[in-house]
Amino acid sequence: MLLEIENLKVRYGTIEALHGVSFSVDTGEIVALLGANGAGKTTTLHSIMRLPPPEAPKVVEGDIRFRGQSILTTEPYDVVRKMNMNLVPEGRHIFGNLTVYENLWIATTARTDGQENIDKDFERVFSLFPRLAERRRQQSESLSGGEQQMLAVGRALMSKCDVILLDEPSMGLAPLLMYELFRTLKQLNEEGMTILVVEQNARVALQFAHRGYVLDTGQIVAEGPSDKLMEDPEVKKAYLGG
Amino acid sequence: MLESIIQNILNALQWGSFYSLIALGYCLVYGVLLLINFAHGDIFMVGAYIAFFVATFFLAAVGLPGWAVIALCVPLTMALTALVGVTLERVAYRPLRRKGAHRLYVVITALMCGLILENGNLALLGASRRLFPTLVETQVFNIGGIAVTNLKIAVILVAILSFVFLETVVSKTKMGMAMRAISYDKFAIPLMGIAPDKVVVFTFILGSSFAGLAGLMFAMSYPVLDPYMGALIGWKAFIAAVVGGIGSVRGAFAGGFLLGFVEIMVVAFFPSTYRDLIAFTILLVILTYKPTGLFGVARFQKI
Amino acid sequence: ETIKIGFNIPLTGDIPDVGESSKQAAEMLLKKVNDAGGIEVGGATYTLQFVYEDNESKAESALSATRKLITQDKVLGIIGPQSSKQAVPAGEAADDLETPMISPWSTNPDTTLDRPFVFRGCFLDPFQGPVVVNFASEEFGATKAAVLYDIASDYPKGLAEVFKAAWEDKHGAGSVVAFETFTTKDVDFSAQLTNITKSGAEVLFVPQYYNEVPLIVKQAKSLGWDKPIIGADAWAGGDLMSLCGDDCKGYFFSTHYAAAGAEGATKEFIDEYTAIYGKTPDDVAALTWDSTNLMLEAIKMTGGLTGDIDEDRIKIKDALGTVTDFEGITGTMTFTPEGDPIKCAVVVKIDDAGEFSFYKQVCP
Amino acid sequence: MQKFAVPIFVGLLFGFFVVTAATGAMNLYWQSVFMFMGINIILAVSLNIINGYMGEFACGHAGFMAVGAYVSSLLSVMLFAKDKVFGEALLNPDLALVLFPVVLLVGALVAAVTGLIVAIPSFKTRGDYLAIITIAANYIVKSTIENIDAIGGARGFMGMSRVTKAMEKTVDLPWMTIWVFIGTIFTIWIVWRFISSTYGKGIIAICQDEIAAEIMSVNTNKMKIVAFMLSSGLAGLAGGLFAHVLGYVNPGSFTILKSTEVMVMVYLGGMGSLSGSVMSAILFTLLLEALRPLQIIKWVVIPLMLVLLMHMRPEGIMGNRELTDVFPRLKKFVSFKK
Amino acid sequence: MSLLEIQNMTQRFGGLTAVSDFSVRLEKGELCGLIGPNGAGKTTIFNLVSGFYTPTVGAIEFNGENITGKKPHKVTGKGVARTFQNIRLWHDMTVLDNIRVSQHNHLGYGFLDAVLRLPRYNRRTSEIDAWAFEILEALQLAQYANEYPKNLSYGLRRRVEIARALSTKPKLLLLDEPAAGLNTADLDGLISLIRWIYENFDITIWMIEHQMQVVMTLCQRIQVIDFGATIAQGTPKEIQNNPEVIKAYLGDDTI
Ligand SMILES: Nc1ncnc2c1ncn2[C@@H]1O[C@H](COP(=O)(O)OP(=O)(O)OP(=O)(O)O)[C@@H](O)[C@H]1O
Ligand SMILES: Nc1ncnc2c1ncn2[C@@H]1O[C@H](COP(=O)(O)OP(=O)(O)OP(=O)(O)O)[C@@H](O)[C@H]1O
Ligand SMILES: CC(C)C[C@H](N)C(=O)O
Ligand SMILES: [Mg+2]
Ligand SMILES: [Mg+2]
Repeated sequence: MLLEIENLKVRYGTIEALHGVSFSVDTGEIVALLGANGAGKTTTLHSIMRLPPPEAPKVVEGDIRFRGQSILTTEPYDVVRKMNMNLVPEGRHIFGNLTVYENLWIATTARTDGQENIDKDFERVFSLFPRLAERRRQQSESLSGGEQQMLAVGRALMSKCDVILLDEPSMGLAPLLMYELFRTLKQLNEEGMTILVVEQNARVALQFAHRGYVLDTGQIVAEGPSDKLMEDPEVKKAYLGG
Repeated sequence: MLESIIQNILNALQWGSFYSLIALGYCLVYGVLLLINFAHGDIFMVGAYIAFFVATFFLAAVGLPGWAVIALCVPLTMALTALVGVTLERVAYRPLRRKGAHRLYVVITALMCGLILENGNLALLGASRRLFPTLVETQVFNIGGIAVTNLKIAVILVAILSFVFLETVVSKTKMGMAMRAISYDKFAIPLMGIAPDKVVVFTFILGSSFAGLAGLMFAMSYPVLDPYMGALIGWKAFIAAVVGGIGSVRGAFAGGFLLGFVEIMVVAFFPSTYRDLIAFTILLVILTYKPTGLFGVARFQKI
Repeated sequence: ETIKIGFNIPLTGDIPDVGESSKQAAEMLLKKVNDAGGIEVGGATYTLQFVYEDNESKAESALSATRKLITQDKVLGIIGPQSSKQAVPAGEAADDLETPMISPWSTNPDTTLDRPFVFRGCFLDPFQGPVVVNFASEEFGATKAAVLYDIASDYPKGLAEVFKAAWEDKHGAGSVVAFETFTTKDVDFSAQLTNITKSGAEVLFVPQYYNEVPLIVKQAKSLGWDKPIIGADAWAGGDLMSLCGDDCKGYFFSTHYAAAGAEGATKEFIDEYTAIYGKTPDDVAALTWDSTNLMLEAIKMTGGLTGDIDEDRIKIKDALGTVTDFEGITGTMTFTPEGDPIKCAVVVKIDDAGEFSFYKQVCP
Repeated sequence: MQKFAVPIFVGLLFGFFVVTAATGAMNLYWQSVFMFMGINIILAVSLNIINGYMGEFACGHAGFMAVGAYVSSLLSVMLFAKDKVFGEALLNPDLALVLFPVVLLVGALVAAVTGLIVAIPSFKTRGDYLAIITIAANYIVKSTIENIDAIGGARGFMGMSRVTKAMEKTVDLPWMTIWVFIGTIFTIWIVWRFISSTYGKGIIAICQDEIAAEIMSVNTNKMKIVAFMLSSGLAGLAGGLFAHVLGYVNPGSFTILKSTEVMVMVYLGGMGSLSGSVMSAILFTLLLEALRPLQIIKWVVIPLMLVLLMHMRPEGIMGNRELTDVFPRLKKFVSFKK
Repeated sequence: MSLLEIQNMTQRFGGLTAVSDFSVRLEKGELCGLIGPNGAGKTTIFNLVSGFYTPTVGAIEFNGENITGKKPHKVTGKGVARTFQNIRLWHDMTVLDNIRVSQHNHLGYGFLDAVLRLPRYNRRTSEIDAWAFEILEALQLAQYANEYPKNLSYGLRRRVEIARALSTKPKLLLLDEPAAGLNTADLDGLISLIRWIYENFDITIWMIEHQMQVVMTLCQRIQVIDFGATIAQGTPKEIQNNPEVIKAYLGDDTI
């Protein structure tokens, strides 16, 4: 197993947000994490990325293993550098005071695999999101909501990453772009990238993913291959809107 | 008349250099943490004292010649002052940030640290002031009634070089970019594979070491040191930094010289008591019409 | 039975070693008196008790210190503050609360003006000013003078104005060719000094506190000023030379006494002081010593304390008013109705050894 | 009964101060400590309007204090006392007692108007840039006073003690203690009422999201003017009291350092907490007095204590809560939030 | 006379034209949609209408009155309320206070009333509270009245924001991506909420949305823009089958 989350319990101060969540992601998989608002999806991703306080939730029990070894004590930037894992955070978190290009460039800080690969990735990102290419000199702050979302994804792709966690990547994207994005991700997956995606639009997510987990108020309430979940009446009712 | 104008331009350049040097430090730290490091003026003071001890040590105890002492003073002072700055960050500011305190609480902590440095120094070294030893004989070149000293020139050069150096660091290097990025969104910095604390520490090293340098130059030009020497000039340098456009190295540099010029020129041609009145009125007007300072970019609101 | 005297002195702030010297002198006197079994007033003997309040060399603090000494420590009388900056406001409080106060070193007239309860142990600036003027004119044959002073402080401002007036009716209007000001805590005087050097003045008068003088002198030189600089009593702080180094040597200033070459009681005091504290007493030490003795003298003169503090304070005030020919180590004193002693001033030269050596004495 | 709990409490407190002070059971020194305490409370509470509730970072409070101090001092000396500058008193000193509040209010009013120096730039200028404007304002006020030689310039202005004496001559009571007490209660009362009204909450909205506030129908500019004028007006009131308690003012007492002192009190108490400001003002004043004997060390110890305190409570003593939130029982007597 | 009328409005930011020559006309009681690719200029149009920007060119007429360049709070006072693309509630104020404060335009009392608690103040306060609760009840938020928005789930926050907008008694309600960040199940809830509001208030609604499900079920009329200019408008059906719209916006939904 590439990534194993075992009986994870985390807290924000005194509030427990996750009460023993367990799931796993294997190399080359696309796994979807579904759930209502406030279920704990973002919390889960943040815990995996080991984000520092104050944002980060505190893991009080359980374990997170990457290639079999626990990463509970790993610093977030090492998760990126050493595990080659990265996150497209909820709410974008782009660097508004840098230009589009700088945002992408700074993401390559951790990379050691030589300029030409970096250039290749620039190519890829710009062909995926032509709008970013047009706006490479614009202060990213003034981008529209969707444009910022593209930038956030693009930035993750620029950083060295084999495992990508996406927190609601389609948020605020126009349909065309949303499908476009998922197709690209699919393609990246075929090139060997492992993907863990949190998505509100369950229908799309399940079309996209191989397997899925359903999270509810800090617990896994259902799991299985996408098509199975699609059929599951409970899930249907609660997350696919009848 | 013309003579005294030129003379005063020189004076202003020297005086402005100090504002600029200190303002640069302010603006670096602010640029990264949005922390108005009110202790900066006092770090500058500490720098001056460190320079004092280093200098007297090498002069008296070791007995080196003046130029050698300077050669040693510059790096040592900068290093030691940087140490002080970093220590402050580690023991006082970082824990607060970790607790997610409102940034103004860190600002207030900085204020308090400033007081601790000032009065701690007073309590430790006693009240009487210190005379900074003369390292190089000040030579007064008298060119057509205009007095220029080797020191004046040195000070101005140092200020300009420091600016060029810092400007390149901030705008050209990845570290510099990380410094700008972190001020906007520190949450996403680790995701770039960058250790936020490294960036912060680096910033404090830069800022404080240049405060140290300023301290040394200041001690050489105004050789009477007292624990409160940093407070007032610190405040003014901060104001200069903001008027220049806080967070912008260019702005800090320009702001420093602007303030220096205004102050000197006012004193030269009006009663000296009008200095603050006029200087601050000008600054107030500038900020009212350019709400983000001379070089500051308007952080516009996307809604 | 004890007698409490309060000291309102700058132990911290801008001129801390003025506070230090004052305290040392006081401590020395305290020890002397109490070892001799205390002081004897109208038959009863009392042990002395001194209360030191720090006025941080700030006007407000000086005021609250005065109030505290009077209302809480219930002292009979107050010595200090030293500098006019604090003595002027503090005098008001002491007078309001009807407690005798002697400022050893405040030379500004306002300190004692219309204040029956306030006295001083030194001469006044209206006297000191002309002394300096005459000296400068005769010594250097100067006719054009420049002044650089701190406008935010009573002493420099007062003295500078006196000097200007005196100089101009000696050498005619406009003979003070540069009258430049700065504000407390300034460190850069280049603009003012530029004007001064360009003004063609032959002598520069700097009525500043000793801690501010060195910077002024050094900058003046680096701006090409090579003519004499002359000062006043505020130069006579302990630190002047250690801060000014060689730059101040050869300059003159007017002051209250000169340690070098003193004899008699003065010499005894100096030796004793030097023996204890390992440094020659500066003006403020000597003046504090005198003022404290004055206070004790007055207490003695009351011929017995009633124990009702308010009454005693008034008695002491009245006694002080009647002091005549008091033999102090800084000269003999007799109080004018205003509460100001008539004393001589000395002009000292800073010799090449860095000593303040007696140059000449000027008496009213 | 419960409805009157607060008035009764205040009344008792008032009685206590007046009686002890009048009988001399509380000596002048302690009186002055309590007076400074009251003044600090006024300053902290009034600055909290801007730095706490409106979330700006104003560092020039002392400037407005200075305006109030000078205006009211000049006025009262001119009217009720013989003075070097103004000569004979214009009115019968016996009137001092009656007219003193008016004098104070005039001072406060002028200070409030001065507040516009900051209020108007604040339309466009925000955050740390505004901070500078406030500092500049502080310097400008101070330096203006320094340049008016007629009123003593940098060396300060005296004579208010004659006015207070006059009051005491008319009716023998510790008047300054009384005025400070009234001023303090007045300030707390007015600020609390302002802040707890929907009208006043407009500035809290500005603090939390100015754009949303403007778009969701808050006239931000107007509210800013109101807030700044109220804040600086009260600072002026504090100044007036300060001047008369001390009997002496000089521009040197209204520097940035004074301003920062007030800021410290506000943040120590907690941004946007009235009771916090009051408590920290009290704490701060007592600390300052208690540690007097330490002399210079005091200025190392106090900041050190404050730093530690902030590390223990990174939101200040009260955070943005009020006593009533901490001890819900109090809700019976006062309601803060509604 | 139509409620909102915009004629040939253009908005430039530096070199970039966010909205170019845009015109629209909303009749009283309509429920219209505004869609378009990311960065097409939708939000900018809303910002222009609500007075946050003043158009570089063109005029905005609301209810027969020219409101171009009026300050936002004035515009709101005239009866235009909006929600934001990413929620902008006052997070440290109770839900109730959020609603109260947005009454600022018609508080009907001033500083002195507030401080002296004059009768006018008391009367108005109780009126405001009554209205606030009416709104909260209507949107089933009453039980959260004293909660802080920051502690509410995303869906509820959206609801509160809509409530806040409604509380200003608007004639025109602008919704900027109300469905963003809601999960599929909640969409039905949102749809019925908006419909309910539309039916129960005398109000006109104009919304930006990327969730076709929402737009297509609710809107009577949809306008599609790209690069700030209108590329199509019509009924949901027309739009769905408009090749240009599909090309520029809808795309094909195979993954
Ligand atoms: N910083 C925080 N402090 C306290 N509680 C938090 C914090 N962040 C999240 N929570 C709580 O933890 C729970 C899970 O939040 P989380 O953001 O993980 O949910 P989510 O599934 O991501 O919801 P959404 O779909 O809206 O993003 C929620 O109840 C939320 O209120
Ligand atoms: N203040 C500004 N300065 C510069 N450019 C801006 C500004 N505001 C918006 N833009 C640009 O104008 C265009 C339109 O932005 P807008 O936010 O209206 O897009 P949108 O239609 O809302 O897109 P989305 O559906 O992604 O929210 C974008 O390309 C954006 O980059
Ligand atoms: C030097 C000072 C302490 C004394 C000086 N004569 C004054 O009146 O201020
Ligand atoms: Mg989430
Ligand atoms: Mg938008």
